[in-house]
Amino acid sequence: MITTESTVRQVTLAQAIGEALAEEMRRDPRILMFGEGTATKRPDLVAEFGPARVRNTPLAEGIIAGTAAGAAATGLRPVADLLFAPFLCYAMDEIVNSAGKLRGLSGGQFAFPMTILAMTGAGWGVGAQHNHNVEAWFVHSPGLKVVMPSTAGDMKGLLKTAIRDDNPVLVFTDIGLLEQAGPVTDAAIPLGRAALRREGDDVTLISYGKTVATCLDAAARLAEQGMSAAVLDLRSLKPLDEAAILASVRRTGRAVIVHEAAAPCGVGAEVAAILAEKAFAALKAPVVRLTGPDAPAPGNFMLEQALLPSPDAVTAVAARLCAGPVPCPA
Amino acid sequence: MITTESTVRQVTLAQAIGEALAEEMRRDPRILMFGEGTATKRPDLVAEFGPARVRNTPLAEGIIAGTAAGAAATGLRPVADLLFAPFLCYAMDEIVNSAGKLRGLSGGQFAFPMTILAMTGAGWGVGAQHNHNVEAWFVHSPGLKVVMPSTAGDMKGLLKTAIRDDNPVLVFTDIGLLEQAGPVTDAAIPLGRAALRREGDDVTLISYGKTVATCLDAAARLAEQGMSAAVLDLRSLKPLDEAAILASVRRTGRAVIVHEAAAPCGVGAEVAAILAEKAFAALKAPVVRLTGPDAPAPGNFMLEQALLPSPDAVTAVAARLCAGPVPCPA
Amino acid sequence: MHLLDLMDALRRMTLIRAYEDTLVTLLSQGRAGGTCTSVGGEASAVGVVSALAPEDLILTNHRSAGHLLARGADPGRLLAEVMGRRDGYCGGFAGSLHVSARELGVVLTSTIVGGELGLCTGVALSQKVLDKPGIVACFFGDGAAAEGRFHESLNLAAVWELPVLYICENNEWQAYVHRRETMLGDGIAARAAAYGVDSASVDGCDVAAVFDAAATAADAVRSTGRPFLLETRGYRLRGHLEPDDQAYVDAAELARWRGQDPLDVLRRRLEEAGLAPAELDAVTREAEARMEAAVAFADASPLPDPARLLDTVYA
Amino acid sequence: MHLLDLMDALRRMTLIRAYEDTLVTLLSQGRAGGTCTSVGGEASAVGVVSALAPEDLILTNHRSAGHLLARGADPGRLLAEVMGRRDGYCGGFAGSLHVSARELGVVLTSTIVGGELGLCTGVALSQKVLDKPGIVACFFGDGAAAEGRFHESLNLAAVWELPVLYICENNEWQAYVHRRETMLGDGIAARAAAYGVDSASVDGCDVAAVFDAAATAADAVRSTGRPFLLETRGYRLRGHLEPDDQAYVDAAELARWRGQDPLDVLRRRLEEAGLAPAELDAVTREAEARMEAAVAFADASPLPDPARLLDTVYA
Ligand SMILES: Cc1ncc(C[n+]2csc(CCOP(=O)(O)OP(=O)(O)O)c2C)c(N)n1
Ligand SMILES: Cc1ncc(C[n+]2csc(CCOP(=O)(O)OP(=O)(O)O)c2C)c(N)n1
Ligand SMILES: [Mg+2]
Ligand SMILES: [Mg+2]
Repeated sequence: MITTESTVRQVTLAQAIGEALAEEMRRDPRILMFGEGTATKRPDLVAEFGPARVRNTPLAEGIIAGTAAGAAATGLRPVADLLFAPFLCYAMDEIVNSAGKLRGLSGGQFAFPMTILAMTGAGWGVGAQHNHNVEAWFVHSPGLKVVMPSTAGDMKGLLKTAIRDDNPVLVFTDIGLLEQAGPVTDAAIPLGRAALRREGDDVTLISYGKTVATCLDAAARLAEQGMSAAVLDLRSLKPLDEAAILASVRRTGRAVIVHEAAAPCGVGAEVAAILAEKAFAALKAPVVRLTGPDAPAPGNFMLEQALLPSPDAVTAVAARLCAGPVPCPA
Repeated sequence: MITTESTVRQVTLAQAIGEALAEEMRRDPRILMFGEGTATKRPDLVAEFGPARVRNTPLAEGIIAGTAAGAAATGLRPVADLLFAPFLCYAMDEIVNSAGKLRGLSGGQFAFPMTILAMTGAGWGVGAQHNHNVEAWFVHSPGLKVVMPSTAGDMKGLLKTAIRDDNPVLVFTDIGLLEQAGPVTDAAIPLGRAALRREGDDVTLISYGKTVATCLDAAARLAEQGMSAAVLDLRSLKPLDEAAILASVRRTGRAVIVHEAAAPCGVGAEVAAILAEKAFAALKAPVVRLTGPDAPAPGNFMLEQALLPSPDAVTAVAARLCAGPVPCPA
Repeated sequence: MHLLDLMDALRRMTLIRAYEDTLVTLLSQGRAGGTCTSVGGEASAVGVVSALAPEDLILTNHRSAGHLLARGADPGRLLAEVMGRRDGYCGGFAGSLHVSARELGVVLTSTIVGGELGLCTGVALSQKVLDKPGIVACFFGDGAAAEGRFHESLNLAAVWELPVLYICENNEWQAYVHRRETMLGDGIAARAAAYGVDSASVDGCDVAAVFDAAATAADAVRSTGRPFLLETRGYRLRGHLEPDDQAYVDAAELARWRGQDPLDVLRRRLEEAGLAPAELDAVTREAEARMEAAVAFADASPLPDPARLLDTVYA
Repeated sequence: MHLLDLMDALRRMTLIRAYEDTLVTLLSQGRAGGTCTSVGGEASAVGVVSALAPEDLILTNHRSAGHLLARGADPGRLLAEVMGRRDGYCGGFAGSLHVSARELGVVLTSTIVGGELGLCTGVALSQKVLDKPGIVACFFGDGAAAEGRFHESLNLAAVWELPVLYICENNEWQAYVHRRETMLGDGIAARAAAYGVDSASVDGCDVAAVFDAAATAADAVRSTGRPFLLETRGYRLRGHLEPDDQAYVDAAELARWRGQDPLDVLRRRLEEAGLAPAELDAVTREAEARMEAAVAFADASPLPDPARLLDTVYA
């Protein structure tokens, strides 16, 4: 199918990944992709680009990431699929100590244009060795970029940009969103820009991944109760769109931060810290985080779901913040 | 030498580690210790406890941590020395996916009483593959505990407690403090309690590791300028002493958080987020973080040192916060 | 060395097959989550586990149901665990991919491929240092053998003389990748020599052969205190993770291995030995009946309070 | 295949030794940081690197000065890097443990033991996919061979047919642990067979032997496009990280290997071949003079602006 920049179609987030990969590989012959089962699961890419550019690997995440880093340093633009976020644990050295640090340490001699894909989060109910949101680790590590889109369109556009970026970018796919459909185009979406999903004046709900929908749901309920909630989808966790965060919260004076990852040292902590420093004068109420528990995810769908931040909880917290100004300290 | 609980002696932080290990191994025959060069570097422990309990390992951090986890689950209380924090990258799976999660996933059938030692931070000038503060990663991971002492006494007391704890505890040694001497006793120090190093009324400087000294230095300068700064040493990063943080900041109304780790999603972000939620009404000024750069550490002592938070910078920021109240938002 | 009771083996293998078939049905009805079945691996599971002593400990991987049932796990409690119920072995929090059962000596089901290899050395170290009698059996796949932890684990076990019986269940598949795509050479056992570890390879479709090889290997570990690598050669007869249409599997290869279905191999042998088909069919019916009761048990077990998990994270 | 010019080899090896001696002196004067010297490894470095072509690429480990100098690195710029000066190969940010030099085809000095093994496959993949002529030489130690990445790297290189010449510089030490404490068996080369990779082992104190073995190995990689593992057997003649009194080293073993000092071995050979001692001494003086100039160069180079690092982190 021939598509143009302006064509808008509905595809699932899973399909959006495939489209982004195919379009970018078509554009740039230096892009290649590999992972455990990549060739098996993407026969269309193998057919179009050949087995040299779409590869199955042995079962060894460390060498997959390392091979991506080495290839990136020397002329290729690899995309490595590491499947599930917890498996990144086997590849931390290559991602953090090599890909993230060696550009700086080499005085800029080498760049690492590589993309790492990993699914993350609840939605599958198979437990904590598949479901663990660790995106904050990479936000905390130098030289890396991190995105986690909440829509098919963002996934496609951000993945395309990630592949074009000359730095290592981790692209997290919220597994709970894989089958969600949405409009996509062929345009790349810049990293580092949040998306304001809903305008609002009383409180800003800040989120990313599947909890963006939780916030939109909460915002609708708040509207019914007469409160106007903005919903900001961070999308890009590193770089983080500080300007968009500050603009909305300076307007509303209140913020609720929602994500599935555990609270301590998570992305929500970073957002709250930014607000406490740079939106302090505008804050009318405490900044509250609502997150997944600081516990391993249970291996059962119902138990897993029961522990996620709910629209009810977000609504209640936001309503409480809006209920009245906290007395200003002397 | 025979010591009693009440004996107070001056030893270096490095010696404090050795004392804690020896005293605990003497107390409990289930404790054993291993790592790359552990037996070579601790001949006194080998002499006292024998080669079965003090071991050199092959050069393979993953299996060292995994062996610790497996042994911990089945009756031993291992202490694994993984040398430098960046090397933890090779052991993330065993620490995070196994030791941290399997107690919860097993419904409490197995516990993981193990201690992991790693040096971290600036002070040696050998670059980012030895010097990288990643303690926040483990704060962000379930089932783990994390300490990072700033004195010889705390190192000894907290390491003893870590070894006695029935959970995996990561004990980070700030390499810049290894040769600092201080008083030690034989008493264990509970995890989860911060130490107020200096009382103060106008601003709280919150820190851990070597930047505690930076804060004490700043506090002295602030005192000269007529400002009273409290200095809180977190010591235990998980569990974090929320009560102590809140108590001091509710009193002073101002906080500057200082650490060597990068800012994004660091421990400072967590502290700021806690303050923005739970001390909001007491805050008189923005919460400011002063941290090491979000960049790989350069492999040269002078360059490395130049990038650390300085007493000057902490003093300046704290003075600015104390200078005047930020106007209260409508 | 005790002898394998082939009828008992058939009972266990049939129960495993019935268990996995039941799980697949429950899955298709939306009553259980995705799972990696051990279909095709029954002879390896029962052969090896039957050669272990009660005091031996087990670590295994995502395809662990066979090992657990061979070890005597109650299918009702196992199913309850997979369905997230309070009466499961882990109180319902582990699901199918992380089941451990202290009372059975099953320390770990690791879903991180290689996790079992990373922890087994420590379990064996406990046995050795605390002078406990049992050896440690560590089950892993041909795919896991490509992870660095395989290398680190065998090397450490060799150097520290740890009593680990490594069992590589080579079923020719690693999720959606054929083993041939991931290594040169024809098996994992040959890699043991590099570490100074003895090894053997056995037909993983023949439970008697597996039992003999495992008993010999376990004896070696017991008497020398040193590790041993046993490779059982079989085939993954169902897909990787249910549901899986196996469209990527070479049909001829699959058909060839279906002809070696471990249950059929054993049935044929028992028939040749003179057992009546009716006697063998009774085994199947018995297994089906046990599974029916197991489903009823699991269904009746309540979901745990999700919040209870939070109290269990720390000791 | 070209022949090794032994006088040229002596020059390079002597320069390496003089460089390391200089660094140790600077360290003792507080003018340079701690470093892992390549003393004892000069024949391995010069023998292997001399067998490489200019278009070949190199990845190495914390003991990389020998490889860099053998490759023609300017000792002044190398010293400047170690001393954190602006004219160093990496602008002063790498220090001694992470030097890379694009202009020399040195992609990486990894201080993470095993990092070079993790990245070399990717570099070789670039060479292969982009149809570039050079092969990839990856230097690592006997200690690194215990890391899982060794296993993963050799296996992937074998399966994907990547042109990597693996050089394991077995110097019997892994920081403060003797190799014998970390593995059974007597060397790393024997482990290659498990991956279907050819290997050879050579006396690492004899530069001519190393060169011949490396040239043969490099030819094999070039002609087959497949990996090869060459093990050079030598000894770490100085401590792990300066300063190090080597109190933990068996004195007799060290003395035995000192008798095999690669520089002495080569000098003896050249003397036997008729070269006058004066000619050989001139080489030493020449190296010392180069190092004097190098120190002056590095000393004169300014520290970089620390803040410039922040601009370099991202491309
Ligand atoms: C570290 C890690 N990487 C990848 C996966 C995804 N995965 C689960 S099972 C599997 C295949 C395992 O193959 P093998 O070890 O041969 O076991 P088998 O499934 O064939 O029994 C893969 C790739 C995982 N669970 N863990
Ligand atoms: C992943 C990792 N673990 C540990 C270290 C600390 N360390 C640096 S060099 C070294 C010994 C390396 O031994 P080997 O690979 O034989 O190289 P050699 O130093 O003998 O040349 C160790 C343990 C490290 N730098 N990286
Ligand atoms: Mg398999
Ligand atoms: Mg060595």
